Amino acid sequence: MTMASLFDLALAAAVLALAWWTISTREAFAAVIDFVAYGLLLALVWVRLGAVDVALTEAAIGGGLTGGLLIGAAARLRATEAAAAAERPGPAVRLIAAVGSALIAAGLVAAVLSLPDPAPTLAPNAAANLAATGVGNPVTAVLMAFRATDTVLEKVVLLLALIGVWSLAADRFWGGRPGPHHQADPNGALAFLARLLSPLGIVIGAYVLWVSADEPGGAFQGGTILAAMWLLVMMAGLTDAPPLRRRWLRLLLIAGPAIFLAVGAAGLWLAGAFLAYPVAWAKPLILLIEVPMMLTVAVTLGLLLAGPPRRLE
Amino acid sequence: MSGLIDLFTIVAVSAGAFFFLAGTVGLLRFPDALTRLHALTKADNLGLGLVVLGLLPHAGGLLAALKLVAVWLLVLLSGATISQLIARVARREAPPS
Amino acid sequence: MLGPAHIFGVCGAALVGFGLYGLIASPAPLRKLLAFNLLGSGAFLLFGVAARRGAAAGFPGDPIPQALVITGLVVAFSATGLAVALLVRQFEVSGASTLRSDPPPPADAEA
Amino acid sequence: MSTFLLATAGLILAMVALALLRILRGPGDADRLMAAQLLGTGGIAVLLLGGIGIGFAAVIDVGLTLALLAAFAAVAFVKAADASRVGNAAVEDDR
Repeated sequence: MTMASLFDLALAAAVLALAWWTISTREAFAAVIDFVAYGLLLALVWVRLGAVDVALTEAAIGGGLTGGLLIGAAARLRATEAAAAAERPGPAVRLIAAVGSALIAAGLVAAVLSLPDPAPTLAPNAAANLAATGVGNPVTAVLMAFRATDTVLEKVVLLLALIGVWSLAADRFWGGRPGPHHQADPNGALAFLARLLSPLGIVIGAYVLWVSADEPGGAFQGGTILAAMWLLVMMAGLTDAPPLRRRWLRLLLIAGPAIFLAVGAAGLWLAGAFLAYPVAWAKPLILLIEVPMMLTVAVTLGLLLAGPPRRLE
Repeated sequence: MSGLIDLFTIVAVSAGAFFFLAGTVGLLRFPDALTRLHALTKADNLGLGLVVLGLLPHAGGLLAALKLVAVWLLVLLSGATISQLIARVARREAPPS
Repeated sequence: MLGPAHIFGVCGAALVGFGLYGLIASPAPLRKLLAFNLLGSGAFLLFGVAARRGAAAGFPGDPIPQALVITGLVVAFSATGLAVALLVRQFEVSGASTLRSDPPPPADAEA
Repeated sequence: MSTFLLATAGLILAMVALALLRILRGPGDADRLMAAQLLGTGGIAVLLLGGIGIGFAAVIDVGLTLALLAAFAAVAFVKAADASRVGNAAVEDDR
């Protein structure tokens, strides 16, 4: 047994322990903190699996934004927890659930351990066609060129989720500002942090997009960082969430997918297929798509966390 | 020369691990929230700082080394501020008598 | 040979089991949501294991499943965001945070 | 060297996991927030040690991302802890 295997075993044990605590902790508030810790360790697992791009996404989503999203709900629902716990299913149901879940997990273990060797892989195909995309990071090439349809649709899903959230607003608040108005001491510690951290975060977010051509990174990961910085500034009370009826806001929300689709449609007559890029133009086109996409992702994620509009001006 | 660098890494990273140990022990053993917070900040500042210091020669280049230092500075900045916010929560939960 | 693909493959399968159990056994929708995310991340890990085993052509893993996982994470986050908004809205409208179809009138609710 | 870095990473991971017992014991929100904070820092240390230990210098970017997002999550936690105790989402930030 090598040190690497020992480390992997320890990591897997920690991940499983955190997952179990997330389920079994009595208070939702503590469960959410467990879940964020779990997301952090999962980023580490992805590094061990050689998927640094995924680790970056997991760090941004699992470690950060999901935590911010869930903790707000946990705090709001805190008073109802005792009543909810009383509705816990009886021991018989729980036993059946445990046995069924264990059986499914056992089946998956058996499937994982009996995977064919050598494993089927598309990596050689990706490597052979990487040069045509002009980027050096194969995951970026898959996301932006080989399977760009997935990425377009993913952004549309993000937008649909936001529309779904907005549609939960009370009628009279439609088009108003989301979330509470955070009031904080403009000279306090939180405002200090927000003032200092958010410019650094914007630089790092842009950097994460920029390196994605050849290193792990991407528009989504960069956009996540920008969204977190925006929300931080909002929580510090330095700025307020914009009213959702603003034109510029709506424009930003659709800019990313719209440009993506426009470039995709242009591919129909430039390169003969939807979302195909002429080889000489592949890299500039990918950049043209990714830069507005990062802004769109940042605004969409920020508003998704801010929630439905709940006040007028 | 590389032996010397490795020695430097081993000493610095071990010292960093020691501060994480100290932070954990303090978090588990100290009697009230504010003293536990005190123990935690040692792990934040010194533990990660020493680990980063020890990793600098292995980062593979000046840019990567600078980014490593940036990680530490970011954690220092946010850790210091957030500790203060946590202390405020602690005071609200158990006002000093 | 006990490589990361084996260890985290078993780990991912166990996470799916944990998530499934939590989804059934927790009464509060917020906890169900957490469990569902655990289940999803277990499934993503299984993808990651497939990617790792497909390491070839100088890449540490097959980039296609890795890209699929990134897309999956984004979609899972969108769904979580919508679910949280629904939960909070349900609480605002009914004052309850469970999915009982016959909510007791507020006066009879357990203290 | 790789063995040493991975071993230290495992050690820090074990200690930080131990600190998580704090989350379960509580008693107050402040303790839970502290454990989360230690986990953020320790997680970054483990990530850097483990990643550089196996020659993935790209984990430094993951470390940068984690540092920023952990700060965001910690602020969100503190705000939520305040809000749920006082029963008002927009709490005055008294000093």
